[in-house]
Amino acid sequence: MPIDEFRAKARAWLEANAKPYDEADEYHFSLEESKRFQKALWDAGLAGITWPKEYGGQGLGAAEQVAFNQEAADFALPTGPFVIGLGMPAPTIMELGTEEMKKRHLPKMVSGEEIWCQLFSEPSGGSDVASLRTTAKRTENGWVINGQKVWTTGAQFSDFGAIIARTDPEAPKHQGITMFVVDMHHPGVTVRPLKVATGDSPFNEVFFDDVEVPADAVIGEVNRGWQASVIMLRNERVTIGASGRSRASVLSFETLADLAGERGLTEDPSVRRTLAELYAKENSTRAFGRLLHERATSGIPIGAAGSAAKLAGAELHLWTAEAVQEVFGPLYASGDPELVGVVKGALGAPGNATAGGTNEIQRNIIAERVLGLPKDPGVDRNLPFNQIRFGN
Amino acid sequence: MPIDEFRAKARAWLEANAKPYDEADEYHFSLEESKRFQKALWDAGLAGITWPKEYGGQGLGAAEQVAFNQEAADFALPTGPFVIGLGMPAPTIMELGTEEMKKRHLPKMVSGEEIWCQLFSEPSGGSDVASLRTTAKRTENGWVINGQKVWTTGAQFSDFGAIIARTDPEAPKHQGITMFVVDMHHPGVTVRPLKVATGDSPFNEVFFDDVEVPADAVIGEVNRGWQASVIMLRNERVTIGASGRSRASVLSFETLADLAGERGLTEDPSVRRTLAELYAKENSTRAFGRLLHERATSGIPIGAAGSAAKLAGAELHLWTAEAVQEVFGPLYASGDPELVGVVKGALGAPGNATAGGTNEIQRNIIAERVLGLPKDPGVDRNLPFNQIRFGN
Amino acid sequence: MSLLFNDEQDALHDAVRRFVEQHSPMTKVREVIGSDASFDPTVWRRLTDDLGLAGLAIPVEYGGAGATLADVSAAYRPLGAGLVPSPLLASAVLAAGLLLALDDEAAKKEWLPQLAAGELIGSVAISEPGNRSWVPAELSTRAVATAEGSRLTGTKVAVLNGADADVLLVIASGDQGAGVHLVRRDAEGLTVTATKGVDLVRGVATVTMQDTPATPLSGDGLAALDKTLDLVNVVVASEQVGAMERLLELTATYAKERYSFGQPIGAYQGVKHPVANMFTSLSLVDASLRETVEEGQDDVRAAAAATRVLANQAYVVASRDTMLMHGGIGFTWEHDAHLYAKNAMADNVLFGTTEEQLDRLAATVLD
Amino acid sequence: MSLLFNDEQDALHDAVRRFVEQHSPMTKVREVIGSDASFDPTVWRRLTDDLGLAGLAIPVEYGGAGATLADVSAAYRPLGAGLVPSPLLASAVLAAGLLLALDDEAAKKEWLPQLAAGELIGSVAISEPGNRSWVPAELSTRAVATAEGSRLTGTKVAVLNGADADVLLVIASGDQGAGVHLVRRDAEGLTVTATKGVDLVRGVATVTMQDTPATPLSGDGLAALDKTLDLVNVVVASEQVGAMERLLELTATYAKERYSFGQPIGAYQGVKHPVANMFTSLSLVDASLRETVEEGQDDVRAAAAATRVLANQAYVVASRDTMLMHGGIGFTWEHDAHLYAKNAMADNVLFGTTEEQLDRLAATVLD
Repeated sequence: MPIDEFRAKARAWLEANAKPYDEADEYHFSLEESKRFQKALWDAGLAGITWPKEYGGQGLGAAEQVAFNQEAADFALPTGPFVIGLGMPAPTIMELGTEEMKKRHLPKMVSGEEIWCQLFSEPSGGSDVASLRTTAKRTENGWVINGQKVWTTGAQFSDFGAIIARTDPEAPKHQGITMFVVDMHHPGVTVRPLKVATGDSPFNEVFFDDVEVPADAVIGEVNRGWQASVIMLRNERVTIGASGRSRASVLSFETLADLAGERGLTEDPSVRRTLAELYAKENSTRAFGRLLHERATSGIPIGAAGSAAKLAGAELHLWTAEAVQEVFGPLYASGDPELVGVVKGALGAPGNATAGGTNEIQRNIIAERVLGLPKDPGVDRNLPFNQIRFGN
Repeated sequence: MPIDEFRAKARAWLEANAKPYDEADEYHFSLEESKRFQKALWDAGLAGITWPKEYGGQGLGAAEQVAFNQEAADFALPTGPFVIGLGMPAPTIMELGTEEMKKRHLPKMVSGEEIWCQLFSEPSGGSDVASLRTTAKRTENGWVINGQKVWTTGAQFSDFGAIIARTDPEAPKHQGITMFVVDMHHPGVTVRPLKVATGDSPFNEVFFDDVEVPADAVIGEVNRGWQASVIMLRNERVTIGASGRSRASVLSFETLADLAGERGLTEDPSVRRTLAELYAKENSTRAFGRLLHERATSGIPIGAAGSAAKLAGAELHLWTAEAVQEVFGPLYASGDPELVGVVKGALGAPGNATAGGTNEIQRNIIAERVLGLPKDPGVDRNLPFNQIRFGN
Repeated sequence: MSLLFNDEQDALHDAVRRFVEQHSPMTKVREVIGSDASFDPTVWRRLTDDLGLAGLAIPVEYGGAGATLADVSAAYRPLGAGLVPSPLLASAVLAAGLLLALDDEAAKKEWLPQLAAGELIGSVAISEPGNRSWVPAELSTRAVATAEGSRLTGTKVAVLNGADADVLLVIASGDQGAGVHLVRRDAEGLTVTATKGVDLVRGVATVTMQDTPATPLSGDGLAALDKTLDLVNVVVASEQVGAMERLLELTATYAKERYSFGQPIGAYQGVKHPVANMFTSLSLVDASLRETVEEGQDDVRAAAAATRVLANQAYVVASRDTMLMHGGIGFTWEHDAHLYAKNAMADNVLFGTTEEQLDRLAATVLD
Repeated sequence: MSLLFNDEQDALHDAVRRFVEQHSPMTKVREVIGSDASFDPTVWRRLTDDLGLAGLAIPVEYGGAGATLADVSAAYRPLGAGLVPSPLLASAVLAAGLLLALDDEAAKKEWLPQLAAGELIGSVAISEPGNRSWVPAELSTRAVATAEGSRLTGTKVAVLNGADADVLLVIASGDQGAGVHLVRRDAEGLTVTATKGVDLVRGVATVTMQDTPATPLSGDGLAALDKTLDLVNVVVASEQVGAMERLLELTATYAKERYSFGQPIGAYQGVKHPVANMFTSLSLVDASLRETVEEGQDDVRAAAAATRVLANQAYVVASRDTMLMHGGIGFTWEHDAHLYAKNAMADNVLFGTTEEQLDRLAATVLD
C-alpha cells in the first residue's frame, strides 16, 4: 500500500473511531474501553505497525509508523494502559526473548488482551536502579521472588510484569541481576496504591512474597538482567519523551491561554510574555522530539539523546509550574474549580522530573554517553553487591 | 576614647581628606596618591585599627573597626593597592610569622610603605590551588624558586609577595608545600600583564627564574604551607565579599537607575521591575555581608559562610550582566560612551565568578564545611604529588 | 542598631519554637489537613492565651503587646517552619493591621481588643475573580450607602480563613471611591464557601455578598490596605524564612543519609550544589528580613517588598528542590515536602505576586 | 516535509564550513578585530564571488539565487560558528530584505542586483538614542518632503556596518507616517561614526543626518520592516545555533582534557551538568529553527520569533558557561570564549530584544 493511501486509511479510521484531541476528556476512559479500542485498532491494521507479522504486527516500515503518529496526534486515543507494555517490555522481549516467549505474549500485548507493567524501582534504590534488593532464588522448577518494587505504573490492572531481581548477591551490582516475566495475578503479589503530592495515586507499591516463576520466565540470560534493563530504560526514555503532550496537557499553551483569556488576563503584557515563552518552549520540545524521531527512522543513530528530550520535557514542566502562579495570581490559590487541573499539573512537575530517572541522572547520561565526558568516579561498580555501603 | 568620639573623629578626617563616594572617579588614583593617602590615614590613627600597637596598629577593638567601615562607606578611598596586602598576607603573617618578620613588615604594610601581592594560582591549577608546580629547592642559605604564577593582582607595583611553592614533590599534594616571603624586585621576577575579556589587564602573570629567598623567608613551617594558604584563602573570601560594592559599582542599582532614567527608560514597567529586582538582590547581598560582619565581631563563628557571600556577589554580578542587556536594548550594543562602563562591568562578571575560587568551588565549600555534606570523592588527596594525573 | 536578635527576640523565638514542637508537630498539622477545619481550636487557644500572639503586633492601648517589628518577625519564623495552621495572619495581621491603618477610632476601640485577645477572628476580603492583582485596580464589589451604613454586592476570592471569620473587612468601591466595610458573619445576603485552595495549611474561602448590610469604616481604604501590606510582608517573609530553614535541614540531612551508587547522595555535586544554593538564597533573604525589621526605621515599605521578592522565589525554589533532591520519596504524600511546596505557591500569589511586589518596590525606589 | 537537511543544504553547509576553516579561521577573525576595519575585504569578496552568499536570499529576478529559507539557514550556521565578520547581515539580509518587502519596483531593480553581487554594501538605520526598542514607537528622525525627494534630520544608533555602507535605508517619520528613505554615503549633512560596540565581529555606527537629502521609497515602511524581521530572525538564529555548536565542542573538549583534583573536570557534576544543559538547550533551539525553515510554510513569523526567544537566552548562557567552565583561561583575551559572549550579547539586544520578540510572538499566537 503506498504511504499516502496508508495515511488516508489511518485518518479515516481514526475519524470514525477516536475522539478529537481537543474535545476528549482524556482522563476518563475505562479500562474496558481501552481494551476494546486497542483490539479495534489492531483489527484495523493500525497497531504494531512495524512489528513482524509472526508476532501480531503489521510488518510495515518506519514511514507508516510516522504517518500514523502524525495523524494520531489530532486524536485522544484511550491507549494509556498499553503505553508501557508496548513501549518497554515488548521491544525488550522482541530483542531478547525466546521464540516461545515472543509467540506467547507479543500478539496478545498488541491486540489488547494482555496489559503489562515494568517492575524496576525499589524504595532504597532511587535512580540507582542496579542497587535493587529484590531477590530471585533458584528452586527445582524455576525461581522464587521476594521483595518490594515501587513507582509501578498500572500494576493494579496489569496481567504481567517484567521484573528484575538479584540472582547473585556476590557478583558486582550490575552482574548479578536477572529479568523475569512475572504473573501479576499470582497470590503472592500485593499491589498497593501510592498517594503522591498531587493527592492522586498514579503509581503503586508492589510486594512480592514467595512468588514462583518458571525457569522459562527469564528474559535474556540469567545474571544478564542489567543489559536487558538498559534496553528497557532506553525505551522508557523514548516513551516518556514522546508522551510529553498528553502528560502535561493541563499545562499546555493552548489550555493556559484559554483559561487566562477567559479570565480577561491576556491583555496584561507580562502575562502575554509568559504565555509566549511557554509557546516557544513547548514548540521547541515538540520539534526536538520530532527531530529525534525523524533521525531514528532515517537510520541516523540518536544514541542517548532521548535523555535530552526527557530532561527538556521535565524542565518545561517545572518552568510552567512556576510561570502559572504569576499568570493567575491570587486566583491560583483561590480554589477556582476550573484551575484545579492547572494546580494539579503544576504540583506534578517534580514527579515528572524524577520518574524515569532524575534530571541529574539524565544530565549525567547526556554528558557521558552523548558528549563523551568521563563518568562519575564510581566507587561501587566493581564491589561485590553485598559489600556495597547503603547507609540504611 | 568612647566609640562615638572615635566615629566623629573618623568622619571628620574622612570629610577633610577623602572624596565622597558618588563624586569620585574611583578608577583614576595614581599609585603615589594611594601611598600618600594610606600614610595619612595611618598618621591619623585610622589604619590598622584592630592591629596590636607593636606592629604599627592602633590597638583598638572591633567596634572601632565597624564604626570606621560604616563611615568610610560614603567615601571613595584610594586604598586599592593595599587591599590585598592588608587583607591576606598581613593577617597570615600576624598569625604564623616570626616575631622578626612581623616587626619588619607589618608596620610598613599598614603605613603605606610596602605594597604586597599574593602568589598562589598557577596556569595548570585553577581552583585546585594545592596542585601547584612552582618549586622551591633548598640551597645553602635558603631556597631558590622557579615556576609561574598567574592571576596576580597588583604584582606590577608590589614590593613583596607571599608565594607558595612545592618543597617536597614526593609528599601528598597538600603536605609538600611551603609559603615564603619573596622580594618582587628580585631580578629573577618577571611580571607580565594579562589581558582579559574586558580588554583591561587587571591581573598579571609572574615568572620566577632562580629567585633566591633566605631561610627566614618561610611563613609558618616548611611543608606546612597549605595550612598557611587555607588561612590566607579564608581571608581572601572575606576581602572579596566585603569589596562587593566598589567592584561592581558600575552595575549598581544607583548607577543603572540613573543611566536608564536619563535615557527615559524608567517609565517602562519591565525596566522598572528589573531595576527593582536588582535593588532587592543588591540590598540583600550587602545586608548578608553586614550580618556576617556583625556575627564575627560579636564572637559568633561564621565558619565558611563567607563562601556564600562570595557566591552571592558573583551570582548577582552574573545576573546583572544579563539584566542590563534587556534594560538598554540596542543602546547596549551601540557604543554609547556613557554605557561603556556598564558593558565592561557586564563583561567582567565571569571573571568575578572565577577569581578567588569558582562558584562551583564555593558551593562545595558551603555544602561541605557549613552544612556538613560529604566531600567529593577525592582521588588525589593521599597520592604522592608526583604520581597524580594531570592530563597535560 | 543590629541585625542580630536581642535577648527578648531570642526568648520569643525559642518559646514559639518549643510551642510548635510540643503542640503543633507535623502529625498535628496533618490531622488538621485531614479534617474539614482549617485549624485546631486548641492550638489556636494556646497561641492566643499562652503565647499572646494574636495581640503581639497590636498597640497596648488597643489591648495588644505593642511589640516591635523585629519581635513579630522572630515570633513568626517558627510558625512558618512548622506550617502551623491558624488564623493569625488573617486576623491578627491582616484584619488588625487594616483596622490600625484606618482612621476609625470607634472601630479600633470596638474590634482591636477582641482580635488581640483572640476572642474573635477577623479577615479581609480583597481579591476578585477575573483579576490577577491582590487588590484589583477596578473593584467589581460595589458599596451603596444607606441610612444604617452600607450595603455590599459582589464576590471576593482567596479570602484567608474566610469561613472562620466572625467579621470581614471588605474592600469595595462606592460613590466616594474605594473604602473598607465591616461585615458580620451573620449578615444577610452573605455566603461564605470554604474552597480547596492550593495551600493545605491556610484556609481560604469565596465570599459572595448580595445587598449585604455592612458598616463603612472611615479612612482611605486603599492607603490603609497599602500600609497594611508592610506588616503582612514582614510576617509572611518571616514565615518563609522559617520554612526555608526547615527545608534546608531536611534536605541536608537526607543528602548525608541517603545512599546512591555506593555513596551518600550529598557527595555528588548534582545534589551538593543545589543544597549550597538553598543555603545561600536563604542567607540572603534572612539578612534582608533582619535589615527590614531593624530598629529605628520609619518606613519599611521598600525593604519589606524587596525581602518578599527574594523570599517568594527562594521559598518556591527551596521547596521544589527539596522535593527533587529527595527523589521519589519527596514526591509522596507521606513526605512533608509537598506541604511546603504548596505553602510556597500560596505565599507566592497571595498578598500581591512577586511582580506586584516589584512594582511596589519600583514605585518606592525609582520615583 | 522534514526537519533534516536535504542534500543541497548539506552541500551548502559543508561548503561554507570549509570556506570558514580555510579563509576565515579565528586567527583571521582576530586580525580584523585588531584592525580599524569591521571586516576583511578579501574574505568579503570570496563570500560574495565564490560562495554567492550576498545574493542567496534574493530572488532570481533581482540577480540573486532565490534560495529557500532552509538553504539560507544552512549557509549561515557555519558563519556563526566561525564568527566571520562581514556585512552580509546588514546588506544581504537587512537592506535587501527591507527593499524586497517594500513596494518600490524601481528601487528593487536598481539596488537589489548590486547588493546581490556584493558590489555594493547596504544597511538599515532604525534604532535611536533614548529608546530601548529596535524600532522606536515614536521616531525622532524626521523626514520632510522636497521636490527632489526628501530631507532627513535625526540620529540613528547601532547601525550595522554603518561605516561600510554605500547606501543606507533610514526609517523616519514624515507627514504620511513612518517611511523608508534611501540615503547615499556621500549625501550632504550625513555623518557616520563607527563606534566601539560590544560585539567585536559586527561593526556598528552612529549616523546623524542634518537636512540630508534622501529618496523616499514607496510602501508601508513599518510593515516592510516587520516582514524583514522574519528573515533576520532566521539568519541570526542560524548563526546562533552554529556558534552554540562550536561552544559546546570547545567546552566538552576542555572538560575532558583539563584536570583538577586528579580528575578531568568533566567528571564533576558541577561541570558535567552545565555541559549537558548546553547540549539540551542547543538541541531545542536547533529543532525549533529546523521547524521554522521547514518547507511548505506561508508564515514563519511566530516560529521565527519563538526560535529567537530561545536562541537569545541559550546563546548568552552557553557563551557565559563556556567562560565559566574554562575557569581563568576562559576569561583571558587570548581565549575565544569572550568573542562569542560579546556576539551573544549583541544578538540579544539588536533586532529586538527577547522581550520584543516575546511581544511579537504573543501578538501572533494570542490575538
